[in-house]
Amino acid sequence: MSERENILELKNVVYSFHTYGGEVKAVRDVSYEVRQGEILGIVGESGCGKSVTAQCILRLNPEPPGFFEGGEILYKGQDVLKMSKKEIRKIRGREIGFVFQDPMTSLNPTMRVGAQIEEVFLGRTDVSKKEVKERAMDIMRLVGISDVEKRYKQYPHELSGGMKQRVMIAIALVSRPSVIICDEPTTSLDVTIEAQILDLLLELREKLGTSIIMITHDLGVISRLCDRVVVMYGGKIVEKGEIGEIFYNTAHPYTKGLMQSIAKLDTAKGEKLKPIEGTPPDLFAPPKGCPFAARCEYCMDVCEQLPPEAYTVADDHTTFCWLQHEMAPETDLKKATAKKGEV
Amino acid sequence: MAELNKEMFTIKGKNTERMESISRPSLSFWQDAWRRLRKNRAAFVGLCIIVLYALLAIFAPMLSHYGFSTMDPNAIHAGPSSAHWLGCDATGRDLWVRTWMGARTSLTIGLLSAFINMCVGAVVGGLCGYYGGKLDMIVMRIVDVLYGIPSLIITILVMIVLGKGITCLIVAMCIVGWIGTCRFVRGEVYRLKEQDFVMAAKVLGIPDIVIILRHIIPNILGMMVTNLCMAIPNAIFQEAFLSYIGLGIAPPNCSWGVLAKEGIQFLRIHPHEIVMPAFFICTTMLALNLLGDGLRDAVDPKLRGTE
Amino acid sequence: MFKYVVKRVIAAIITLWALVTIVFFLVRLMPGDPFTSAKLTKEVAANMRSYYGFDKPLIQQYFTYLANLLHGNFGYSMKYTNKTVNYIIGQTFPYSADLGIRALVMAVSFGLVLGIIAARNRGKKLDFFCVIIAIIGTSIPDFIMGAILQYFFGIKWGLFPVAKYLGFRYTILPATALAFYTLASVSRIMRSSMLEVTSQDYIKTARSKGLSEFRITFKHQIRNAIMPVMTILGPTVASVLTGTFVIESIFAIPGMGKYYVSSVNENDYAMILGMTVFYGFFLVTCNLIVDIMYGVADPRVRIGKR
Amino acid sequence: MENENKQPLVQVKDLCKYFQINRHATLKAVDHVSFDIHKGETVGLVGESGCGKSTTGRCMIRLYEPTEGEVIYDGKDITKLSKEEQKKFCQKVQMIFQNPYASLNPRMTVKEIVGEGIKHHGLAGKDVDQKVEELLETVGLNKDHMSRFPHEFSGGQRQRIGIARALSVDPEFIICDEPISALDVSVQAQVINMLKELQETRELTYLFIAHDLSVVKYISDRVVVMYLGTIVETAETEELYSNPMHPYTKALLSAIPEADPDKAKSNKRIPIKGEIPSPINPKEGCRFAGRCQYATERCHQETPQAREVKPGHVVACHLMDEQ
Amino acid sequence: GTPGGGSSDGDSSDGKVFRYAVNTLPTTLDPTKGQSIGDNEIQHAITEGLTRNTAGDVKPGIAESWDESEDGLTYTFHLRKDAKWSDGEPITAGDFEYSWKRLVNPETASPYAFIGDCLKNGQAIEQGNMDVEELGVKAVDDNTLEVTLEHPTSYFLSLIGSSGQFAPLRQDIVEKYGTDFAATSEKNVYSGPFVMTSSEDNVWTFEKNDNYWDKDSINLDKCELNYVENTDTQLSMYEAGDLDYVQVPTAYVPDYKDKAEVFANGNVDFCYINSKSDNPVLGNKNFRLALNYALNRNDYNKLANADTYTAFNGLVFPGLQAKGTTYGEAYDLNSYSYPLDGDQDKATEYLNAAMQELGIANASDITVEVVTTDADSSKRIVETLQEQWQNALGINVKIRQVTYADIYGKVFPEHDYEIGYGGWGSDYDDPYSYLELFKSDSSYNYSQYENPEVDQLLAASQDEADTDARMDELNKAEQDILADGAFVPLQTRNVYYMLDDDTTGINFYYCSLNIDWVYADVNAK
Ligand SMILES: Nc1ncnc2c1ncn2[C@@H]1O[C@H](COP(=O)(O)OP(=O)(O)OP(=O)(O)O)[C@@H](O)[C@H]1O
Ligand SMILES: Nc1ncnc2c1ncn2[C@@H]1O[C@H](COP(=O)(O)OP(=O)(O)OP(=O)(O)O)[C@@H](O)[C@H]1O
Ligand SMILES: [Mg+2]
Ligand SMILES: [Mg+2]
Repeated sequence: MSERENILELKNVVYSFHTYGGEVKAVRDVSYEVRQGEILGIVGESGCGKSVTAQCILRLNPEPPGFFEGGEILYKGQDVLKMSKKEIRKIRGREIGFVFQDPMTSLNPTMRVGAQIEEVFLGRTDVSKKEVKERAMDIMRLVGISDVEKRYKQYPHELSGGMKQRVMIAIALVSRPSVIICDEPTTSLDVTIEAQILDLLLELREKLGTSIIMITHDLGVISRLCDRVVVMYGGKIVEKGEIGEIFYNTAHPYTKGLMQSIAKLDTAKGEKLKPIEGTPPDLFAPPKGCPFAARCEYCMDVCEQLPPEAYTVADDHTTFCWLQHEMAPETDLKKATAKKGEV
Repeated sequence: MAELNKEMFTIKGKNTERMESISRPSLSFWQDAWRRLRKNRAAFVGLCIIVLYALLAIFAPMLSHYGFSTMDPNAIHAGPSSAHWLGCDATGRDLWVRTWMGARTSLTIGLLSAFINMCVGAVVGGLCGYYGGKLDMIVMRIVDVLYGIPSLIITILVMIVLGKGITCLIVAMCIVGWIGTCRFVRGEVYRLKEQDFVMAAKVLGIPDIVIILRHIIPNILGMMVTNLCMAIPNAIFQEAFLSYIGLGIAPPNCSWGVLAKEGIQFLRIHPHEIVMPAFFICTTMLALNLLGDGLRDAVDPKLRGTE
Repeated sequence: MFKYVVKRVIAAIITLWALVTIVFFLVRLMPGDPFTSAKLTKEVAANMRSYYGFDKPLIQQYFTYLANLLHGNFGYSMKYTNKTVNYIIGQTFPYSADLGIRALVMAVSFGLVLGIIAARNRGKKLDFFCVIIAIIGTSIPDFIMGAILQYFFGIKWGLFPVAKYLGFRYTILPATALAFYTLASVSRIMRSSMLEVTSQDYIKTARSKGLSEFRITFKHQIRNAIMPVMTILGPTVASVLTGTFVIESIFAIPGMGKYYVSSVNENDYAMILGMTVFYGFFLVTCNLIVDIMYGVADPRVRIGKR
Repeated sequence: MENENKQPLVQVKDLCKYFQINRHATLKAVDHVSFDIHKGETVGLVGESGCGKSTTGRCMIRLYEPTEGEVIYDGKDITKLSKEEQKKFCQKVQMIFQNPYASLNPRMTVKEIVGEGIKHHGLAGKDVDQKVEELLETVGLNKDHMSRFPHEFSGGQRQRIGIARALSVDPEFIICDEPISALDVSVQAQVINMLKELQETRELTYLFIAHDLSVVKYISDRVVVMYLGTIVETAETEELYSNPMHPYTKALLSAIPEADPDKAKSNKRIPIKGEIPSPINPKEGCRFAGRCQYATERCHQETPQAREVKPGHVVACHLMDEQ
Repeated sequence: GTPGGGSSDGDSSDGKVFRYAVNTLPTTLDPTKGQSIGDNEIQHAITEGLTRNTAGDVKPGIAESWDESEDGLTYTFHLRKDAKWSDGEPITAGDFEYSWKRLVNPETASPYAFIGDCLKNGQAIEQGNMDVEELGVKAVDDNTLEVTLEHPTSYFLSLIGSSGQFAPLRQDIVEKYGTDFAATSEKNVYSGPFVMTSSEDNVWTFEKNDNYWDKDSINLDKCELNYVENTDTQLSMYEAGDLDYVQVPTAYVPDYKDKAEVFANGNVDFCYINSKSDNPVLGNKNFRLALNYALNRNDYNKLANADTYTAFNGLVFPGLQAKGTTYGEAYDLNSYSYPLDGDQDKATEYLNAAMQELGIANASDITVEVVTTDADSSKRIVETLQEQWQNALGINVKIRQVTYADIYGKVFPEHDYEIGYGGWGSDYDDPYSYLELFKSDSSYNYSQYENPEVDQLLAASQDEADTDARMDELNKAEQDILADGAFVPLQTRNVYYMLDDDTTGINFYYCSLNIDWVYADVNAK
């Protein structure tokens, strides 16, 4: 797997917002990479900085109040943060597509669906008007919209939620980008529709070879879709790696908690769920050490004082947890293979 | 970096205390709004201006030895001087005193009529929005008709009953003035009554009137205060217009509208007589508008989330 | 849509009828009499009253009035004795309308531009500047604004004619004076509406498509932001077109405002009623048109009401 | 089962709730729905968005007047209660809402929110504060939180406050309208555990509305599956999950994303074509016919009646007849 | 009319044009129904009576000559044969008979019908007690008109020369247009030196009437009357060269005194005192005198009127003609009236006397209310009165403002007031017009003043044929009224105006009209 080249790489990204109440450190030192043709899942609790990180890639966060404090975002080797506005515009839509969470509000209510898809080609001279329309219609068919001729002229409010999300995906896909970022694309949809959309994404990856970043907090979605997973908590990455590793060789207490807390179909009636007690940290005053320390059942003094180091647990499996430290006591999470590693 | 040692690596388990704790200090809605308002410099300046004017309106006339209606045949159209700080008007009355007497009238009219409008509008709008149906329809039709009646007729009719004066103006302005608030409140109530917390109260069997008073009104109060702030300038304006066409307050009392109307006649030869009332009207409007804008930001629920 | 319009029209007619009835009886409560002059003797006043049918029972007068109204006849003015109210409205309204439309066009176009500029530059100096202009615009009473414009631009600098309404050059000052307040409020509403729209998800979508800021503003923001402006337009149009008394007086424009105010002061019953009905009709129509326009601009409404 | 002999606590009989959109359009949010709930059990109500779950719940608690049919609580039709009984009913039956952000009045402190019902029903005399404190402790919060405002809490904490409010009047029946779907995964378990615990200690009866089928399976004794205003299938949980009969239920169950990569990727999904149709002026026939891969001519024309296929397993599908 | 695209400035193309402005709209152009000075000013130009009164100088108009009977009760007018209407028809005696009968006919409901009271049976017809045919006017033939009067009326010839109500009317035209008669400029025919060519858009234009018998005396080709409500705007327009004549707004007079000229327009302002009001102090003569003596009319005039009016302590406008000179010259007002500077001592004396009579201990227990319209100028005036009376007498003065329609429609006629600010301007050159206000049975006796002596003097003056003796009787009546303190005289009004240097021949008059531009001339530039 790792032979595939990295198409997108985030290195030590730090991003904050100025607000009335002070500075929100939304993203603190996040690094991950997306490889050609893979589906990367990002999970984490609400407010842990998943969306902000993803939007950093296309610099979609409102600035001000948002601002970069550091890091690099390399797209095909080029640093997005050093690009001019014009250069970034060329990447947006064309190289990297974005699908937002809420299809109800993410489409312009006063523009026809077709026009909104066509817009992606705006200002491009290499495709003719006719071609644009053809490609727009093709992509609509591809994402499973029937009656394309009719839908093309409709307004968003005339479509159902699933349909709208398909249009959103069509917009993201229409100019064949190498990466699409899906920010919780199915959260507001029904189970049956969700399943349809997920199948669609898988199919698209097959057909087009697009890399997909899938942001969600539903582990079910991750399981079904992803090749690799990044787990975030409190503005930081706590664990990342190949999906099997994360699920079956969990090395971080948060990831473990997360998986234990959900009710699965095979959870027995009498069996108690094991929730992660407590609430996520306040990003106005992020904890010094591990953000999860306060809720962690394995919490140690060091966790509260120092941010954990990265440990490579296995090939393509990194975790940020003091439990992997050689001095740490033996626990079910401590992996013999863990090596202190660079990010 | 501190040295790592073995002690630091003993598992002590969940910190049950910190887990559910909230680090930020507790702030009620109004405390929070006030904090935000204070941070908004323009709005704060606006607030200061209003307070300053209100204080001057109360105390300035008391501290001057000129009466507000004392005429001086030797000071007709006198320009600003150390004796008369803002000069004198066509009958030699001291404009400093008159300006602040006028401020009393204008601010009273503005505040009271805006306040009454707010209350009436809130009650009617609240009932319409909450109960909807026939009541709503009838009230909305009445509102349509009220809108059509020329305000001058209303003012004159009220004048007959109450005689000229502040009361008359306030009442006249309130007869149709509540409509705006009514519409606004109605819309808000309509929106709020579908909210889950209202449902929850209903489920608990709380009576409607308590729901309106405890659950709905407090939630639109912030917007209403903002509206109030924006409505005061309107009332002051309307008073000025009515004064302009001679339906203002009874002489020899004055208001900023009256002063402006008297002053504008001398625009070319004694500009000081218009500059001052115009300045005070404008700055008051400015201050109230800034304050209103600031308040809107301060109470806007949408902005709360971003903090 | 058609049905909707018909329904609205019927509601409007009922509203107008209620308006006429209320105003008809209200004006009779006003003190004094339409026939007043220092020199009017009692006998003459009595003659005039019977001439205008005021000696008949009030209710009979009311039905007579309604009957005339159905024929579009507002009757004779009691002050300008040999002119009909219809004639006076026909003579004066075009001026008020002309002035009003100019002012409105000016107010809306500049207001929108100002609002857009301010919103695009939120928090910067330009924004502050636009906001201040807007607030000043809403802070100066029109009689002061009119007089000042007239004094400086007309008299002192001689750039524009002082008064009257004889050609384009004449319209500039009064239209500006009249436009200012509306301009300011339009720009303020537009600004906040633009800001509201800016935080909407679909703007982020547009941005993610790689569109230029220019296109985002024009294609995505403005059309959505303009709705709240349109809601205030209905009443504003009516009030701008008919409520121009002060400006008309200052600039000697032969419009309707003067008659509107003086008819009330002089108890010219026929005129008050006529003007009120006309005004009411106007208000209702403007609101209707705005509603329909709203539908055109926002497809959600268009479909919903069909 | 033991429940069968007893008189059910709540009986929903032929309940309909139509919303008149305009003169020509009627939205049939709930259309002839019948089911029973026995004392002490948890009934899960699942279905896709807009299928009328909340509306059913709201009719059962008198937030909506039913268009047709009746809801019988403890032997009495709830629409025909006297004033006194009404107050009693308000105390006996409570609701927990979906959106923890919208269901707490932002201008009231936690103490006021939780204490309101207690005061109204006069349940604690003067010791309202103490009772509130107890309730908060029950839901895992402490008295420091009493004077705080909802916006200072996280979603999970808010939902627990909502539960405390519902519990404040000592109810016996609680309608949980998607109490966890707006919550974070890790927090959902807190709420579910709490609901289960409370049921045991307080002998509560639940109607648990949700669309997360795994959770419903975990918490419910019986499950009612709704589709577009109608009930398509009702059965004991185990029975339903192991032996779904209605094509819709089957598809629905297969669509559940399992949080286990190996299973999730190997599972075969039964695809459902298309989207949920609109409940406005629904056509005659089976509501699911348009999306059903087994649909026959008959399905399009005739509305299927609910039939007890097995004891306690009721299905409304024409396919059942043919078997 | 649609706005825009105008042409008005052109002095050159239109010949001699005179442009001026008024700030009240003419109410009607039907001469019979005219009721304001503005109406009459227009009628003066577009109609021609039997005589033409130019600033008090009465010359033959349509009547070439006339005979007056011994007793002063019958006039026989001989109409000129070349008098024509603007449409070329001859003007006949019948036109006058028709017009005058229309004036007094109750069915016409002319607001100015009372001006026909001087004609025999005029008042009775107006009150509906007699048939119109009984009116003392008769066309003997086309060119002879015989007029019978109720009383000897010395000012009759002057009156019919300056009041549009006495202009001839064409029955066929009036009946043709019915209620629309004179509604627009085309729905009318003109007997005067000018015809009206347009009345649209608040501009009234008049052009020389080619059929006018004396058209050679007329210099102007055109006159343009603008309605400009705002007097400041009028001034601005004058200064911008858009007007040839402007009245200086009162506020600006002090600063324009050097540039402006002045004339007195015959208006006398005063306060009515309702002697029979509910407030007993006003029934007390001493109190009324106290009010009068307390007022420093010179100071008052400075404060209230910026010194632009003339402080006045009488009732009859002093500019009226009397005894071969003016009324003001003939009788020395200051010898029998209150001093213009007031007299504080006397005022206190009268007040004390009044309080003694009324049994009031403190002046501050007395409150009087002054009613006025909501006009700006009136407001300043009553504010000043309030200030002065409160300071000088220590009484309380309240102000009540009502609408114009209210004050003359209800407050004054129904005597619903205590003190009321008002004024009077005469339609004819005779003191009786002013003094009638205090005649006990007069319709205008708003103050409910009753003095048999005054009544008797006024009645006697009506039948007195000797004009000088009559004048003395009238003056005696004025003295009596003043001695009773029946009202509070305040001022006579002046009009300050500016006239373009090139314009000449404008006349001003103090009865029934102010500006008379019929003989105006404009020098070519
Ligand atoms: N425009 C903004 N201004 C201020 N703070 C912001 C802004 N956008 C995001 N934040 C803050 O950044 C933090 C991370 O937000 P983000 O949207 O990335 O969370 P998330 O992981 O996507 O959560 P969710 O699952 O709810 O979408 C949050 O605490 C949020 O309050
Ligand atoms: N007050 C109302 N007026 C009109 N239509 C309504 C009203 N309440 C609900 N509906 C409609 O009734 C249908 C059923 O709504 P309901 O809220 O019961 O669905 P639900 O199953 O709870 O969906 P969700 O899972 O989204 O909560 C929907 O189509 C909804 O639009
Ligand atoms: Mg997010
Ligand atoms: Mg629901």
